[in-house]
Amino acid sequence: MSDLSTREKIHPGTAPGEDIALEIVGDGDFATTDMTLSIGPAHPATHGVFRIVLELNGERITAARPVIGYMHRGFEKLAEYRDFRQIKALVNRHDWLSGFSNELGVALVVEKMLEMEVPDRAQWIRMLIAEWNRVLNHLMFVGSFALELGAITPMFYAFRERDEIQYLLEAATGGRLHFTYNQVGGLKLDLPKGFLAESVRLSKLTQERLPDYFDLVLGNEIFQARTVGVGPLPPEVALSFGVTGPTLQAAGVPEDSRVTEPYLKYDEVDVPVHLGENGDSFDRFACLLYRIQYSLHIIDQIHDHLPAGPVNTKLPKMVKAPEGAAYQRIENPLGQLGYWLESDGGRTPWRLKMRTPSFSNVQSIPYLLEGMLVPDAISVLGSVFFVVGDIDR
Amino acid sequence: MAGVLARRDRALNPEETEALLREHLGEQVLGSVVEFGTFTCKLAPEGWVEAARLARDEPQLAYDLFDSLFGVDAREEGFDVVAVLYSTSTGNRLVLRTRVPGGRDAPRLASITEIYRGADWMERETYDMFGVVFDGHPGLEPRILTVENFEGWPLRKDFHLASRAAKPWPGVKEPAELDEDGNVIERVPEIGDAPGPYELDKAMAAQAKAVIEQERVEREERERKAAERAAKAAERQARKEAKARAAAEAAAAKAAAAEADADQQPASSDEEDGA
Amino acid sequence: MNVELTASLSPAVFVPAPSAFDLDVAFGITVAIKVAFILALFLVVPLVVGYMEHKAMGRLQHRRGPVAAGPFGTLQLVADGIKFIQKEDVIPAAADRKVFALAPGLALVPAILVFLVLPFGPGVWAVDLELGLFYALAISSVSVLGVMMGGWASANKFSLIGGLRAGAQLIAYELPLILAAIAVAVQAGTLSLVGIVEAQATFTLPGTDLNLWFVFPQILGFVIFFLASLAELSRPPFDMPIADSELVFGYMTEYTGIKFAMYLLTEYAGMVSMSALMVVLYLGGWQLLPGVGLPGCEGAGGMFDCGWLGAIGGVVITLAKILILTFIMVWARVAYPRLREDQLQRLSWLVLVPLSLINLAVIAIAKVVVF
Amino acid sequence: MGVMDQVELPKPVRYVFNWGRKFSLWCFNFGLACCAIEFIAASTSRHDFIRLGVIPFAHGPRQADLLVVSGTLTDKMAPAVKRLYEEMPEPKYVISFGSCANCGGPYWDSYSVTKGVDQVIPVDVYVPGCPPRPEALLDGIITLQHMIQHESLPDRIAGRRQDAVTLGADAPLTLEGR
Repeated sequence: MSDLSTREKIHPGTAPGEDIALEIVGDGDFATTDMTLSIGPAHPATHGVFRIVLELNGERITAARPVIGYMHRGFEKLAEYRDFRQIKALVNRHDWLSGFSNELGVALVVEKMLEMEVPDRAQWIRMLIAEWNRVLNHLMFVGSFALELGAITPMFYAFRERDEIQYLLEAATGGRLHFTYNQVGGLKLDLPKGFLAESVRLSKLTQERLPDYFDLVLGNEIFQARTVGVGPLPPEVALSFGVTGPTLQAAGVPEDSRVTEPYLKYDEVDVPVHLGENGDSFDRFACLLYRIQYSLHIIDQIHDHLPAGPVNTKLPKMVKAPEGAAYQRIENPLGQLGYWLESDGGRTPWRLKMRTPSFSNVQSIPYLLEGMLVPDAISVLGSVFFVVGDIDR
Repeated sequence: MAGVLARRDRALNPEETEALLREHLGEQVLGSVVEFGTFTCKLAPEGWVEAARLARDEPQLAYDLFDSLFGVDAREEGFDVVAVLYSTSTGNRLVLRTRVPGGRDAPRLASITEIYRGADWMERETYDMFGVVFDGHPGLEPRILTVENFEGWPLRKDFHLASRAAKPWPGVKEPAELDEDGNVIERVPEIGDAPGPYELDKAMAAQAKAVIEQERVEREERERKAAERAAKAAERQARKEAKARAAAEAAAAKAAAAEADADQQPASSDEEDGA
Repeated sequence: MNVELTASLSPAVFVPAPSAFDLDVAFGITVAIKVAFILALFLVVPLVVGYMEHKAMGRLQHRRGPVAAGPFGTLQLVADGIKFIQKEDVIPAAADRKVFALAPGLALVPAILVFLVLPFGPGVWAVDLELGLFYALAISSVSVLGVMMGGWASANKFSLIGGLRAGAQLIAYELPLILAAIAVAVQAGTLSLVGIVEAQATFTLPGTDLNLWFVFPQILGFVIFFLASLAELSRPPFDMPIADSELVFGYMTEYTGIKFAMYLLTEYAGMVSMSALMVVLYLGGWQLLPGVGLPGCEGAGGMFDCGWLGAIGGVVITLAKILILTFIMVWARVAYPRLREDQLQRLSWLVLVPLSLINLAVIAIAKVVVF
Repeated sequence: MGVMDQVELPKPVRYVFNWGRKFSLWCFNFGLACCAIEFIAASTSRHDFIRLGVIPFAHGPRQADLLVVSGTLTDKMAPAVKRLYEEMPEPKYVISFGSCANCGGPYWDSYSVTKGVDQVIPVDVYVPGCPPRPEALLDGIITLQHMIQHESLPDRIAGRRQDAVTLGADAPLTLEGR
């Protein structure tokens, strides 16, 4: 940040043989020295350890180069050293805001390979917790995006709800972030007494408070001025990058695994999807907010449908996936999570590839940033929702 | 949403997809398999780029969503590279798989970054993890995930974890550890057999819902009563006003009558004047 | 009317209103008392405002704010001060050492000097300058020089951008600020801040006995002045120079310990002095309500020539108004995201400057025709 | 600084100075992974460590007194943490928050994870858990404040990491024991 060479660059007069002369290049623009600004890996805007190197002309970005890997913990290698029960305690940590969905993916792919029938009640409860997890995740992003735009209060509001929901999920699973509630073939435990009543109450409470966010953030004039038309992502570019989740839905592509490739019991409930028009920061954020609302809508339906019965099946003495490869895709809060599980018939996977949504979403950032102002970069970085652990794994 | 699902009727099934690919690629399609619901097409490395291009551009295939690309260790024979593609219009998934030429020593494959933008980082990651070099890629270095000066290719099976070599598993049991007699230690499946406190749960949820419903009913009742009161008040007011108006009218009429009586003469005289 | 007009335009000799500190003792002692008074104000009021900000933000965000340091957390900022004294003074290797060290002082001193002319109550001011308003606005805009120097000297890119943004912001918002203030001077017919308070105490709606503060005829000017002063102080939603999500801490990024504390103090003192200016210019100074005088006061509008009781009452009222205004600033911080730099410039040049010109024109015409 | 790390201050002055440091812990959140979320939870409405004078408004390391390393430290990140710590002015404190920051946690056998932040920088308080609850962080902060109140600055500078506390292991989870 403060080495001498950069100083010479930013103080043109101090470098030997350099004049402070501005060259006029048509249309009254000045030719200025380009400057390289390295944001991160520990910068407030990057929520986590994500680094992005910007080439600047004035405050305009001419090129952006994300540098990732600061949170690379080698999940895919570690998974090869753990058996199928231990993996779920590992994978729920890569996207630390959607622990339940992550472990759900592993459970589903192993069940798929074992061709196992999971009890109905377990599937419905999985859906319930997954949707609550989605609400938790999105609330976090509502707060952090507003924080990046300079509004501090939505974060506190979002955590007010988050805390309540975390207490609810803790009652069932024993965890606040990493639930480890799934098992191959079902769930660890049944729901505790009173869970449903509390869930009903909380769903209503959150729905009542949701308009606060719509007013405080989405309806705010300054918020709109900062986000409308900023960083539009055309649908064909988004698909080519493999962008999914709210970022893709904002571009107007109706792609949501819960609808187009239903897993669990999503084909038995009504899953609305909000679509944006321009794919700009505003649309991305609006999609996120509507996803909260629709998740609560799904939760309400689950309350009505939850059947009785066992929540897990009796497992063989040792879980061994048969030889072969399977792919399971689920709709994680941030986009599509895919697990490619390849097994050689042993007790640990031969290869577990995690196709994480953030990795693909973040790839589109250089495309979005080119030609933008630095403050817009913040708006884009905040609205292409990502979790650093989900990028780097 | 319904529109998307409707378009799926035109989607090709695995056999038709393979036939279509064979038609264009000929011998480079080595075979295909449907495993656990996923259609995998095995390709010769020479047909790798062309297959990806077909998958994207052929209108009947239209695999527009680039899902992922990664490597798999194929033991002595080197490495496989797998690409997962998805079509948002047909809802189909296609897995392309090829064995990278060059064995374990110098694996090289053509890059598909020209076709799918998302392949850029995926190929960098595959290079970082397996050491597979992609020809035509804009820049595999610096290593994307590991430290710049990292030595070795972590996801190859011959890369061993140093910590594990130095220290045994710190947990109580190794993954699926055996007991003294050589039997697998059995997990006690006691939870799944019980149906769970479902009825109580359901009752409590119903109660919670009833409370919410009750509140709603009460609120509506209050609102209705308030509206009724308001309506009654309005009615009273209206009646009062009507009475007042009637009284005023009566008074006015009386006054008018009196006035008329008084003005009878001048008025008629006016008329006479007008006439 | 013609007679009055010429009378008001005739050159009059300005007689400064006497300060309560102008005692009948040696000149040196009077000066010492005044300096002590200003320093006391400068050190205490910003602390109170800072504490209020902590607590108000806490309450608005469902928190409690500091509670552990002192009773109800009142000593939080004192603890901060003690801590800042002890911190290591880091100067980056590439920094321009002299400028780097000088910059926070240069930002701080003008912030003190503004307090010289601010009237806080009947007789409670250090000096009543004929050009008081001009002086206050001029000196308060010097602070930005310290900010720009700090940004430049840190040899840090974030600092540099922050410093330049602060400079650009000052240029953009000084204009509407001064244009709004000029309208007040036009209506009051004086640039002396005490004179402006007196003019408000005696200003009545033409044709009636209704006493009015300048905020009522000049509500537009007040809003412009408020927004522009928020921008000058780089308070949210106009805090681009220190936008944390973009520029880490802007021009303050490299500052530590006591130098950083000086910048912080400058910010809070700026909030106080700008609010005090607003109170003087628009909100009737130490008048409780329009038309209500202080106890024991005999001067114009029941606001001057008071006993000590009236003086204390006046100071309390002024400080209360300042706290209310600073609370609104905190409220804006809690409620709004920040604008973008170009949107900020557009707001100034395309909205506030034309509006303040209209305001000035209307007031000038009204002054001649109506008042 | 300067003199203060050389000379032992008289007791009343030291008390006041320690008190000032204790209640003004401007905190730089070095949010690395999952624990960062629990850190944020500790700063918001329900747990609210601003009550204790821990102000999370230090956006850069230069203004910070307390570095909370929350999350997994990787080999790629370690130089940045080291540099960040060095950018902070003395006196500075470090809380290692979560198992990963303490010792590598669930990634103990990974090829890219540093086995504990204390291999890079000195740590004052270790808070265990994966991730620890926000209450655990509050406990860690109070432990640290207790240490600050009773410390001597010259001694601290001289022998920095001798008296690190691990919550639950070295100190009982009540204030009386400390």
